[in-house]
Amino acid sequence: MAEMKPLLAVRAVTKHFTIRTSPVEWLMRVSPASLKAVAGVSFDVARGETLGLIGESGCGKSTLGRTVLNLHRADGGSVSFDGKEISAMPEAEFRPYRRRMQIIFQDPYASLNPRRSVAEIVGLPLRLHEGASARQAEEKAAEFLPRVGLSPEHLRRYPHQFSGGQRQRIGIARALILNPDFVVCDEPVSALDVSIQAQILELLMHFRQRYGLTFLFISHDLAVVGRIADRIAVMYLGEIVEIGPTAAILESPAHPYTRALLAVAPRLKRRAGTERVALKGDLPSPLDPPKGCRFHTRCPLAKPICATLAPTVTDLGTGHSVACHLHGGAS
Amino acid sequence: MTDASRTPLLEVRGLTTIFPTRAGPARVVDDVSFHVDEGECLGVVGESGSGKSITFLSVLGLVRPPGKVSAERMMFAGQDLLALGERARRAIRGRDIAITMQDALTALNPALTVATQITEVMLAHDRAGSMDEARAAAVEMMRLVGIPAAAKRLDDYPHQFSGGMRQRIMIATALACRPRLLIADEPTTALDVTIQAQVLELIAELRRELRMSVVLITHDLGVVVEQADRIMVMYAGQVVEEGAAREVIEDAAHPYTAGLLASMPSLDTLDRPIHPIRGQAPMPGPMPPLCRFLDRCERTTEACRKSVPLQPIGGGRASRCVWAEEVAHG
Amino acid sequence: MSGAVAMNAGVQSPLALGWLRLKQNPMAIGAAMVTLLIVAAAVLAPIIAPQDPNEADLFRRLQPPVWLGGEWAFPLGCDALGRDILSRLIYGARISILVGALVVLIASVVGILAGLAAGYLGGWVDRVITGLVDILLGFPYLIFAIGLMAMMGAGFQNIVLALVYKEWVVPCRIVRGETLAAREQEYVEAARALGASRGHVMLREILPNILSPVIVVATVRMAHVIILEASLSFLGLGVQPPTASWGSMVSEGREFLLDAWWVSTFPGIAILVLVMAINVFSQGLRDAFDPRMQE
Amino acid sequence: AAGELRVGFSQDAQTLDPANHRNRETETIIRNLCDGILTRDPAMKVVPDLAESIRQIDATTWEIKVRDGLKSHSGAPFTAADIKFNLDRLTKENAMGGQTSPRKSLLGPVTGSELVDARTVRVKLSAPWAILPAMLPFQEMVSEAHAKKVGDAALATSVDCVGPYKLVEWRRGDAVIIARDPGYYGGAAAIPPVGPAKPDRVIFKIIPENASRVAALLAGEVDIINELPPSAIKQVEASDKAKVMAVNGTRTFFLALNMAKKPFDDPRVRKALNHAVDRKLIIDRILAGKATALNGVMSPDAFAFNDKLPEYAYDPALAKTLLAEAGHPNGIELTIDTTGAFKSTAEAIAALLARSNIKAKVQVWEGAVLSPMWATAEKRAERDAYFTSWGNGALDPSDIMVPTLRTKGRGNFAGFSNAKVDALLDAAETETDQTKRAEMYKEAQAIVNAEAPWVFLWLPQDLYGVSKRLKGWQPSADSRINLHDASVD
Amino acid sequence: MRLGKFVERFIGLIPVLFGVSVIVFLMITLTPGDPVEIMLGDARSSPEQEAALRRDMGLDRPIHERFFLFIANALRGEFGLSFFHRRPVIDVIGERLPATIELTLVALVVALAIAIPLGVIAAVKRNSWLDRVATVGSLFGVSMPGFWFGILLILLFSVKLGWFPVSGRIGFSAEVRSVTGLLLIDTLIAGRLDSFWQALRHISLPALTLALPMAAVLMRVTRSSMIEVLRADYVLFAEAKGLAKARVIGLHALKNALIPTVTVAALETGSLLGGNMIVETVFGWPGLGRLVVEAIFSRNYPLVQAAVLLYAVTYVLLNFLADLIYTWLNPKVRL
Ligand SMILES: Nc1ncnc2c1ncn2[C@@H]1O[C@H](COP(=O)(O)OP(=O)(O)OP(=O)(O)O)[C@@H](O)[C@H]1O
Ligand SMILES: Nc1ncnc2c1ncn2[C@@H]1O[C@H](COP(=O)(O)OP(=O)(O)OP(=O)(O)O)[C@@H](O)[C@H]1O
Ligand SMILES: [Mg+2]
Ligand SMILES: [Mg+2]
Repeated sequence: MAEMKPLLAVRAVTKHFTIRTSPVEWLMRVSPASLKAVAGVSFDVARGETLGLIGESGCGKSTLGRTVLNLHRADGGSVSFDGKEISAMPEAEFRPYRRRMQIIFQDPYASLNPRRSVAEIVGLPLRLHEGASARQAEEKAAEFLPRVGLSPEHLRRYPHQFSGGQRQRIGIARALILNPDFVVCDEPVSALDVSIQAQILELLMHFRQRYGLTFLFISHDLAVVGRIADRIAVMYLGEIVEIGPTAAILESPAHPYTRALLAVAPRLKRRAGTERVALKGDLPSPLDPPKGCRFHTRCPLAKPICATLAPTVTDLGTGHSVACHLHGGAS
Repeated sequence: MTDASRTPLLEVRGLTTIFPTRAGPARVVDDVSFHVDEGECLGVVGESGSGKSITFLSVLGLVRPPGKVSAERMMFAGQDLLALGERARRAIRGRDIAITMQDALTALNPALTVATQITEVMLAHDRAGSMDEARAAAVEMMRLVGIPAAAKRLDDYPHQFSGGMRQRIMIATALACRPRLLIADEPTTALDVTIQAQVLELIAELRRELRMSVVLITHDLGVVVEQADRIMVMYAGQVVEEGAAREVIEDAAHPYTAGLLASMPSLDTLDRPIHPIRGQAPMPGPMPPLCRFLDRCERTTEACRKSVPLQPIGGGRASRCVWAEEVAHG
Repeated sequence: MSGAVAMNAGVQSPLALGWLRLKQNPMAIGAAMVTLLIVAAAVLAPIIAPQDPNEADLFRRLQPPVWLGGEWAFPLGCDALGRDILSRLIYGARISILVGALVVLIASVVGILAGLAAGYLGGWVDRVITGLVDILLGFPYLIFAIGLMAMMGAGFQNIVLALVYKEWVVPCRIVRGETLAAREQEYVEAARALGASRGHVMLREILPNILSPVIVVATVRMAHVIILEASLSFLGLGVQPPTASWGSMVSEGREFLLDAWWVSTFPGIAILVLVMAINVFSQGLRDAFDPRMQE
Repeated sequence: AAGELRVGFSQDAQTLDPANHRNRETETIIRNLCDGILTRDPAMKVVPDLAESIRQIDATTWEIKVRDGLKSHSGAPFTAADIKFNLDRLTKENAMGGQTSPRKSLLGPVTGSELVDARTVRVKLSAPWAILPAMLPFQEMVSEAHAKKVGDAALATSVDCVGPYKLVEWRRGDAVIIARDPGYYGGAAAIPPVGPAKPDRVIFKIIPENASRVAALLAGEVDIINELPPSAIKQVEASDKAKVMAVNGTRTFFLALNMAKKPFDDPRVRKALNHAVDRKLIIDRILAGKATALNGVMSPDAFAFNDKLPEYAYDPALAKTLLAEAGHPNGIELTIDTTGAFKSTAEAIAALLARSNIKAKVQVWEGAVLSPMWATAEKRAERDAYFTSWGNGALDPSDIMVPTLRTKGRGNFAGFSNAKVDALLDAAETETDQTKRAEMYKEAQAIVNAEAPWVFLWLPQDLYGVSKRLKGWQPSADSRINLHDASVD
Repeated sequence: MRLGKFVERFIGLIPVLFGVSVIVFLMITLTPGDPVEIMLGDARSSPEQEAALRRDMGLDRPIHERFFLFIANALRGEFGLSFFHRRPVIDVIGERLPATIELTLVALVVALAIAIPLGVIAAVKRNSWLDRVATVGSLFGVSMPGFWFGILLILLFSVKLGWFPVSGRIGFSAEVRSVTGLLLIDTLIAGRLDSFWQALRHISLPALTLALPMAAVLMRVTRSSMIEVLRADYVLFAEAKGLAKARVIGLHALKNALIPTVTVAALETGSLLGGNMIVETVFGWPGLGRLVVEAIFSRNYPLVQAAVLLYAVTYVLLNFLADLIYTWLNPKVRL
């Protein structure tokens, strides 16, 4: 990627969810439990680049994506978009940015309002940001639909009349109709059948190419991310443990977690020597993350130091960095 | 791989399951025939709604009205399932043929302890004489599927376990009577990659250990290829292709299978561009007597505009395509 | 995409689909017809009522229905003051229906707004509203209504108010619950991501989705409110005389149940029929619009 | 049980302490437990009960001679001291554990009593009060020793006094169960037979709902029911188990007209209204004939009833003429205020008024709202007419005319104020010569009749449903249910 | 944790009860009408006597003072004297409460005993004639005005057939020592089967009148939640285990399906407690509902205030009880 000012710069962003305390606990002054869904994440996304974000369920991917879009307010750190710090902007001031930053959701069933027709769903951004009338919005939507592989005759239909793949196309149309600069794709294909998944991936890649879109592409499927991303960030329990160019991550993963992910990914042709090694155990609770390196409880290569000291980020060159005691010294 | 001359453990011919829909009766499972041999693992692949689950629920006699099941032949270990009464079929369920459901989160009863849910199978099928015996066996089973501190967790409720653990508990329940056939319906779909691998590993191990036959239902070809001996591909209620796992993957004989393979992003083929199958599977409902893959297929000709039977193409393989040979070698 | 052709053809909103399903339910349609018939009778009361409902003539006191030796001019007989029961029933329908409809309508509007605000805005708004709801729920309904009626005095307007003061809690609770659930839906998040205002999200995105359970419950509650009004009238807290209300007719007539059963039996049956029709209709609505919805 | 008598009764007792309530039904129940100093015979004549005799010593002193050998339920002797205790408790401020008896006002100017000897007690008054003997039957006497032992609060539920029955159990809201006191002296000598009560047990079973009370009678569950609704008469009479018994009541029904408001300030309008109501028809049709039409305030049974009052005959034509004379040729409009219980009767009146060009609307109120609303001239300024009644348990004009017709009386809803009537009432209050008193009251009644502050209506009979098995029981005009001699076979 | 939640519930109760107190106080003081007028009835009385009565009742104090006094006393569990009974309100209510509790409990049991089996059968045999009959029956149940239905029952079963007594709680030959105040239990404790039988006969009709609409509602709830649950994967899985039908329906399905039934039952029981004054009136049942209505009409403020507070406490406790039952039915539903 060219060295230029990044479109999106995320610096040490944290997002906590406080678990509501009961009145009794409040009386007894128990401080509310806090769930660190995102714990100090930093990365850049250059204009036109696609950053893949991968990790297990519950590791904080969606939260990160939403925090970047100010759908959650960051509790710490900062997010800058196009050179402007946006994470602290009041909603009114931020509103113009909304048309430039969009999101595509995972669940094609939940992300479309079942009571609104396609015309209303796809036309909503126009009405909100361009002050279009219902008619104008519908006309524009009709123009746009063919680009996502739907036809204008679908305008008057309702989401329940579409298949999952088609719904996802509607969601994409809604996100892209205002021609945004940056789109968070939160597992846009995870819920789809393989044959449809490929259609949607192709569509997204087409748009990226045609309009020079910048994506933050979230997925739990390495194969999908590997296919679409320029760079990949691997997330574990709210932290980014490894980030680097796609090829580097897939060819020479540095973090044991990345390696494990690669090892367990189903493959049609298993390469000799890559015996499947399943990771032990489940993802620990984010309410009470392990001390030291958060991965040490499941790490096959854990050393005593991993249990006590959090590793710092080591730059492995060519934009590849990792947070692991196996690489470089701990500070 | 099993000996072809032996009688199969489960043999089904002409299985058809019909649900009434608004549009008319839908043949959700349409004239499906297959067999599972002793000790074999049959992989069943197909996209969502293709009828994979219903096929095997039909075999178990668990399709609820208004669904209607019919078959020409349904033999299990020498017994004619079609001739059995409800009681006798219930006796087979859970004891000889067990199933793990698609979604462990919803398949375990949230209101009952794990102990109850595992022991009741054994008690119902007289595999345990007393509650104590059943509990001891349940602990054993839980240990077998890899649940730490099994004895202590016996009286916990499902929600106290993580997703992967619940999947294991469901497997433990299914295996409680040491069935001869385990139908594993998408055992990994609801799970995270790292957990997925653990569960697949577990099933493979148990299969070896208990010497049972397994039907592994999935929509992920990658999962099947590593586990299954044979693969059966379903599309829109029909079997479209069947054959030894390796061969099907390497040499698909049906355009749908080929399309699936081509559209699958795989870590091995990152350099190859993906080729999605266009369009989407037909909705359930009455279907014209045409090849069901017709409007998604790239090879469509006039010859496809009729109903196509599943034809053997040699080597124990079969395909429901007029162009089977060409597809396989083209 | 050809796939869509295979899907349900025709352009149908969920609402239209619901109507379609409703139209195929003969029970519900029958019930709707009965309800409409009663409403029509109420509306057209001055035209169709055979007699002046308030014209008393003590010489006709407790005159029996026509088939028990009464006369055709008073087909269902007369009450204790010699007034025509049929005419009073027809006029009385106005009260039952108006009270039922008005109470439920006002309560629904108030309840929906409060429920949306509580569910979507959360925080102190939620705390205040749920607090109020909890407090009102702590009151037994009838006692609350009786207390209010005692406070405000009898009369149509006051009945409506007395019932509304507690009735809004019902839709409010439902709407709040549904809003809490809808708030987590991705389509709400999508609207926010597009920069929609809170008002837009609440009224345009969430409201349409929670409306059908509210409507279903509203019909059930309407049946309930009609019985409540009748109960208040039964206790002597109803509308002012000579206006007839079904509940007060039952109440006045119960004294004569032993020798002039018709005085209170016909209004009793009228309540039963109307309430049943509304209940059947609401069940049809539920089946049509919200199959998963439970009472 | 043998000799068990059951009364289906419309209200539960509020308390069993005779000095601590103001409720007629409560008194009815207590009256079977405890005797009073005086009582009334079936002809409503006041006769001595616990007293042997009573006489007036001077204008403000009465002397009561108490019977000899009285024993309470518990066997304690009952003497003049007990009477004094009761009289003081009733009339002295804060005499009941810091509270004043709510019955104090029923004893008017009585200030207390003094003991003369064990059988004699004197009642002291602050002013002459002719109707003391008529008011004394309202007060039942409790045993002093018992009251002192259990304390004022406990008297509400625990009874020891001289009376035909003793308390067995009070199931609150459900029933009062009482049993014969074999040691009972036998009751008023003037009311034969004298002796202990006949039934072993009596149960007052509380059934507030009219229809249910009638049903209970017809089902044979109870032997007597009070407040039989007139509408049920036919039913009861048709039954082979029960019959109807009636007695002239003491409650006068009337339609008070707000004389301070136009057009009711005009006597012609008030007279027109009187002529416009067909009392006979309503009595006949709605009250099943069980009422007496009135032309004045007083019951025909009461002391000083004026039977010469001119009648306001039903005459719509005359009514219209009178209205026209008063300047209302097109009739008038008015609203009749009443409570739920009287709703349909009020509606019937309204319907009748219509025939004389009087458009009447009925407005139903709660009792608790209505009487305060009509209590003062300011509050009722906008009201027209009030359909109500006033009880006269004492059957003495003083008890009804003073509150309802004297200027500023508590029940003077019409706002009637006539100097002559006031003077007559005041004079009669202290007049000791009963003949003179009667004359004064009769004159007052005539004035009231002529002034027509009310539409005079009727005096309903009290109706009872009674099992045919019941013997030896008569209803009495003061609404008491005296079960002393009653029995069932 | 459980205990913590328990305590929490009770602390949460305080603002609700305070709110209820404020509202009931305001309601009743703003209500026109004068208890003194009612007390005095038809009689002459001097203004001094009225003033004395007013003072005795505490009605001469300014409103805010009365309010704080009421709250302060309520906190100490004192609710003053009932104006008309001239006894402590607590006593008066206490005497009536057992009758209402007994009636409510019996009605609840009857309702559940009708509703659950019918609801389950209707759900299992969906669209059968049995389902239809149950559905129509339940419609009747919810649509029937209770006051009218009660009178009809009396006419039929008491007057015409003479099977059940018209009113009251028990016959009067039986004198039963009050232990719990619930006659059905007290008679059993006393070993008096005849009295028990009497009490049972007395409670039958009112309980039925009260129970029927509730049974109708509960049946519908049970039916629909059962239908939903029968579709659940875990029921299918239970069948796949080869369990007996009775176990699948009676344990696997029912235990989950009862949750909404319990919720509605708690709500309905709350409204039964408060709403049964009509049934109590019709059947001469000496309960609290009737007392409270009379108290409202006679402006017996202390009694109304205390009774409404009692209802509120009961309501909250019932819901708490329902929560406890949930955790037993389905431990996933967290308290
Ligand atoms: N609104 C919220 N309140 C409290 N906790 C939350 C909230 N949203 C998310 N979390 C918690 O934050 C953590 C991260 O959630 P997030 O949805 O970002 O994970 P994810 O990586 O996107 O998972 P998935 O793959 O399942 O979508 C989880 O433990 C989740 O339970
Ligand atoms: N009760 C039913 N009534 C009508 N149609 C049904 C019913 N159950 C299943 N179907 C239909 O049968 C078809 C096959 O369903 P099945 O569950 O077997 O699919 P599947 O291949 O297992 O899909 P998935 O991968 O989503 O589990 C689907 O189209 C479904 O809509
Ligand atoms: Mg996510
Ligand atoms: Mg399936």
